[in-house]
Amino acid sequence: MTRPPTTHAAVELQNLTKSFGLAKIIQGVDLAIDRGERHAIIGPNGAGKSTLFNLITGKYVPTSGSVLLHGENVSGKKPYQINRMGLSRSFQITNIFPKMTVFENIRCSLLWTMGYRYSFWHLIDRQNSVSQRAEEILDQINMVARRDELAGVLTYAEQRALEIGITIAGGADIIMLYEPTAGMSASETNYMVDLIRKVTEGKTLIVVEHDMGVVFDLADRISVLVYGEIIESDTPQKVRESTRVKEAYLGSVLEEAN
Amino acid sequence: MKHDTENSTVPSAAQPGRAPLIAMRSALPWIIAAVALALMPVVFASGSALTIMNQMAITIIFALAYNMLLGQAGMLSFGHAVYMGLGGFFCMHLLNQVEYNELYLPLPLLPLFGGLFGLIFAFVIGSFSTRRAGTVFAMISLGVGELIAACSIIIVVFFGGEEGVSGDRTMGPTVFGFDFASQLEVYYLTVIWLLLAALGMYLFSRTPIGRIANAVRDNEERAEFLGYSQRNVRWISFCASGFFCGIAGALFAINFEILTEENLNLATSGSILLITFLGGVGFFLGPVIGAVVFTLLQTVLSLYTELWQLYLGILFVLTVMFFPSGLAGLLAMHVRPWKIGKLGLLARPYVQIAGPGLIFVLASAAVLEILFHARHASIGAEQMSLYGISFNSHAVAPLAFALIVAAASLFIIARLAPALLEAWGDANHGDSP
Amino acid sequence: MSRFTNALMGSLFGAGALLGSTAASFGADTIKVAFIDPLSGPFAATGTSGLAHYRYAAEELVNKTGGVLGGTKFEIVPFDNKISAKESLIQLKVAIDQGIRFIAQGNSSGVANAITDAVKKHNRRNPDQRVLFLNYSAVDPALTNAKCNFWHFRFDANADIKMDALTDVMATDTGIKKVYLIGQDYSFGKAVAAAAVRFLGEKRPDIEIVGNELHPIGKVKDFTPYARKIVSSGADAMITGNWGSDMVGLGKAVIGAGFKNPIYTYYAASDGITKTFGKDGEGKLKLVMEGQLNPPVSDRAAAYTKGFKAQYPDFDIGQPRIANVMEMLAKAINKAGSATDMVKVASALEGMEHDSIWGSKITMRPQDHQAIQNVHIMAHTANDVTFDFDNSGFGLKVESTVEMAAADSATSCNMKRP
Amino acid sequence: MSLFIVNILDGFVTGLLLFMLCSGLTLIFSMMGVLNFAHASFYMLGAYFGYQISTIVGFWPGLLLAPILVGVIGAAIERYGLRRVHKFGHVPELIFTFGLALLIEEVVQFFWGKSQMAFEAPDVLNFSAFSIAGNAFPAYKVFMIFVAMGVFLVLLYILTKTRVGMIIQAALSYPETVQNLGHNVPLIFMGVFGVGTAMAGIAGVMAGPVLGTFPGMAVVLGSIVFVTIVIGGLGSLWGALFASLLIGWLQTFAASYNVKMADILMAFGLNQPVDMTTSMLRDLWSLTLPQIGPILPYLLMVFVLAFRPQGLFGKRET
Repeated sequence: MTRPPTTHAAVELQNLTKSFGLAKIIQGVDLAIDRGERHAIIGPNGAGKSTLFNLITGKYVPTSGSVLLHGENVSGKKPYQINRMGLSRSFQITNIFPKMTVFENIRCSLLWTMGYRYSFWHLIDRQNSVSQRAEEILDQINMVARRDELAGVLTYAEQRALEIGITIAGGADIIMLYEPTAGMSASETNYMVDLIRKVTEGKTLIVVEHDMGVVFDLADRISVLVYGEIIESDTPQKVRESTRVKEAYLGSVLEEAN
Repeated sequence: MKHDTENSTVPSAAQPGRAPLIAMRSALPWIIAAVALALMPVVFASGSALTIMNQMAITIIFALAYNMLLGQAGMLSFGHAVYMGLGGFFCMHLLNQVEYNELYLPLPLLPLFGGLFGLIFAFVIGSFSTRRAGTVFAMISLGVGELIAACSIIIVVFFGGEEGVSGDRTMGPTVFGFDFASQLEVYYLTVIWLLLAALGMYLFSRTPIGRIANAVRDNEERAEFLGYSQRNVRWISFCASGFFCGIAGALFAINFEILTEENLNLATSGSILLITFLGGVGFFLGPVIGAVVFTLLQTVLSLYTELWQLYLGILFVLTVMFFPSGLAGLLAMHVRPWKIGKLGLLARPYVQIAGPGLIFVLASAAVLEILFHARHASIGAEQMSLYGISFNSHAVAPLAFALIVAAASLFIIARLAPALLEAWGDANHGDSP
Repeated sequence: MSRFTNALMGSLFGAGALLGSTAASFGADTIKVAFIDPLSGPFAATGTSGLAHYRYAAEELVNKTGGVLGGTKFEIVPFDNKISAKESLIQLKVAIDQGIRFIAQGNSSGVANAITDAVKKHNRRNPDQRVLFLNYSAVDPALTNAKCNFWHFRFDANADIKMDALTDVMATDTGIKKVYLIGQDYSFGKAVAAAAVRFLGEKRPDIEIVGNELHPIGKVKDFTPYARKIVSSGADAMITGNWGSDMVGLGKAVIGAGFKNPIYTYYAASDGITKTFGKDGEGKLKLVMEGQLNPPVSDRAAAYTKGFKAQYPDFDIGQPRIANVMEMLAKAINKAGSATDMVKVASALEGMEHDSIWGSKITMRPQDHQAIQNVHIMAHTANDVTFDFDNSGFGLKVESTVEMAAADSATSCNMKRP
Repeated sequence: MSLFIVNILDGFVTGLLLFMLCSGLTLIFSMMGVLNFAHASFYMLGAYFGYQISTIVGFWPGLLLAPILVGVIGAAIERYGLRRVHKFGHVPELIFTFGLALLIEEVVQFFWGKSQMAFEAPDVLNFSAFSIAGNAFPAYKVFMIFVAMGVFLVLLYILTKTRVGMIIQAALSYPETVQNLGHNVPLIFMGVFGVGTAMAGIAGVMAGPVLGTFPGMAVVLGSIVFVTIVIGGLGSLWGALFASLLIGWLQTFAASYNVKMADILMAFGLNQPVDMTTSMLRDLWSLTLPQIGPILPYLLMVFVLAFRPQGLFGKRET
């Protein structure tokens, strides 16, 4: 699913704010993410990363400001409407269909964009194009062997990989991942980073991540969110060197990492 | 628990060409069912057996339609009788139009109209009730159910008050010489519609919307981020369910030639929930098993004991507690041992435990029957007979005997249970061939 | 309960085998009467006590006096219809399959409507296995008017006849100036109200009907608001056709709210109701009913009632007409010389005159198959009550009698005879 | 006017009785997240136990013992039944309580038969406390008001002043976190279920003599209790109180004032059809307020849920 080339950024946030009661969690964020860019959002706990993520994906409605996808304002749209505009996301807590097989999980995620929508006049097993596409994605995420297992019985790392598969299956050109490697061992993390790089080839990727290794490995640009504001948004190298970032957040993290 | 076992039999996409509409392997059960249903009247020829089988067929359609909500889409409705009932009432009025106003409508087509009426009502009510799942949906369904049941008493013009609306199915044009006066002709009409409706519902579960309904049931938030409006998915499932409920209602109208308030009330809505759950919500065949067992209990067991509802209640509560996947789930548990060829391991412990088990059930029932008789029988009618034995229900000995037998058989069951569990473990252990 | 074993075995082999075994478990050479009424659920109390009376009446009045057709005995076969029209029709089919040709039912006019309709269709479609419908309690006037048919016989006085009799008595009470009507919102409740308005208007145009309302059947939790209206209306009497828990709820609320005047009812007795009212109902509750229990009309009636109470101490003869059903059916079968040719039996029953054990003459009116008999106004009291209800010391005592009530009333029945 | 005052009082009694049921149900729902379909069945058990005890030792011991007995049974059902089903999820839980309601009705019929029980108010209270324009107000109803208020105050005290109450209140607001605090949550669950059902038991003993003690009493009241707490807002005690009183008055006034649809339609300038027997709209023309009184709560619920799914006072959506 490719969109006609536009001059607009893939995702653009304009003076976005979000308050819960009196607490102002996001306090005016401006950010533009270009098409095809791999963008990481980092920041300390409680900085508002998940809130920002949920604002972009339509789970929360902004208090003020707006979210633009390909130049179109999506504030207040339902999650499914935003998805139909070409944005797909993963979740903080593994979010799959546990009582269906791996294959079904993938196939369900294909249906909308392959045009089946609410069809009750197609028999799903006869739609070979869907099945073929699902098999291809299974292959991409290296889960052909687990094809007929119930998703609920997979290992944690497998479920995370399946979730990536579900997220990219619909062919969205903006992929948003939330902590895709959380809770994984070093080797699993490496595997996951390679997988993400492979399946998001040529797409816009927005990833929220704790693991600085992953972030600096994967991202073209990094935005640092502290107390609901973006204090820096630049290439990994620049962010690493930024004094503001060091003071606010990264210093301690980087020192630990060294 | 709700894993649809059908899911794993999806033909591989690697197969060349388009898969046939229904693969031969999956068509076989349908053909067997059709042949069996066609031959049933040869075995059970009496009018009442036909009536009971018709009743079963109608209940099966209704339960399958209900399971499109509960099992397939995860929506718990406490007022689903409304859609079957309204479909039936409309069909009854259509029948009366045929009789009095010479409307040309062959009887075999009536269920189609019943389905449409059910669909229309489900569309209207679903427009606001399916916005949310869970408790909110359950409560709205309860409220709407109560409202329409109450309306059926108030709006006499349409619902006929507590007498209901009756008609005569034989007044329409004859179809190939059949006027549907005989119970046998009605049986075949009902059974053909049963097969059509069941096939329709089965195929629906294998369409994109059917699969997405499962997805919304399991994880509505995730489904939204796949591009689907959870509300629309529920609404469509609800309408489809309403359509098949309407067919069941039309068949009810044809069979009983009367529709009353009880076709709409909460007791009917409750019993379809009971039937579906008893059979097993996670399996396509679950509601079928539930409907057959329930109809037998209701029409047959009630001939023999006043306590049938007590037994039914106990059975239901035990099912919810110990076998939440229902009777079909119980059967499905044996699929794996069967597939890996170890079902034989279970035969011995099953046979061993069957005797004490049966004795325990009979003795427990005896305790209840004796207590009930002792408490409610009239003086002078202290004699009761149970299992062909006559005795005085007010004496201590029979009750004590029944209690001792029950306790003893329970003790034996407890002794045998570890062996059964061990065999069960063995039978499930091992690789699939 | 030996049938219970059959049930368990039967459910293993399926319905057909089972139904076969039930049929076999009954004796072959009796005349069976199917008793289709609620034996479980909320209305089971009335059903089970009716069944007890049927069994007693068949034994005492028919079998012990030599049976019919030279020695064949009656047998009552119970079928639980759970007061549902659908279940009734299923049980009707089961009964017919077992070879039963006489169907007795009484509780709920809705069910009676369903059965009379089904019997009519069945007899038309199956002329070789016709059945008779002996309606002993369902009193919706329509059953012997617009919906009448040749196979239906009603042994109870219908709602109009009872109201005719009741208003005859009320008309003589000059103290009554204002009457309040209240009933359940369905065909029977409406029929009672309409009849009351009509007859009071004819007989006592000066009586003001200060309230005429219907409440939802079986849905009212608390009748207090209704009771307040009734008390506030200043009514000198109230009339209600309520039955079951609606009768108890309404009566208790009205008495509790301070109503001191007579409450004329159709069904405020027996099945726990008499006991529940107890002394609160004394001097207030009146019942319109056929079948005089107190004072006993004859030694035979007294012995019959006493015998019943000895055998079924927890039940009452709440529906005395059951005795008439059994006696008149036996007579009709003897007269017809057949228990299988329903046209003959029905013709014998049509127009039959009978002296009831309860002291009344009974005529089965040929135009509409409605039994015409004496109707009594009875009082709920503890004085002079030989046979009480619910073993409570309270019972019904006849206060006044309307002989052969409504014998010449009109009927819209247009009977089609085979 | 006097009728109006009487109706206010009657509606108040009905509302308080409803509240005794609803408060227990709300407590249970708040703690365990399960709508107890069988709640009215415990109310019925209370009435039958009260009756049975009253035939042996009198009404007053019954008022005390019956609720305790009901509470113990409730706790046992939670411990051995509900807890087992809990792990399967909310829908099976709801279905379990639904099955329980059926079973309890059967068990009651097994022991007490199907007739109405002659459960009487104690003689001490069998007099008319006062009367307004000929309408007697029984002393028993005055007593009911006091008992209901007493129960409410005790509940309020427990919830706001005791440790257990604090935990329950915390569970009302933060259902997940309490489980992590190391409290014996299963025990609290069992206790709350026991207390909740015991309150239904009190309501049963109180209502049995007035509203009748018969096997259908749970069904008659059952869904109304549900409707009430849904309208009030699941999990909100104040919502339950408000909705109980609202429905108490709604039903009392609806039954009491004979508003006719014909009058309303004519006020809008419509003409009543001359021949009512053939008019398709005859049922609409003959409609009266008392006829539809009992279904008003359902109508209200459907409206509330369609427009405000969390109920009038509820904070969390279900």
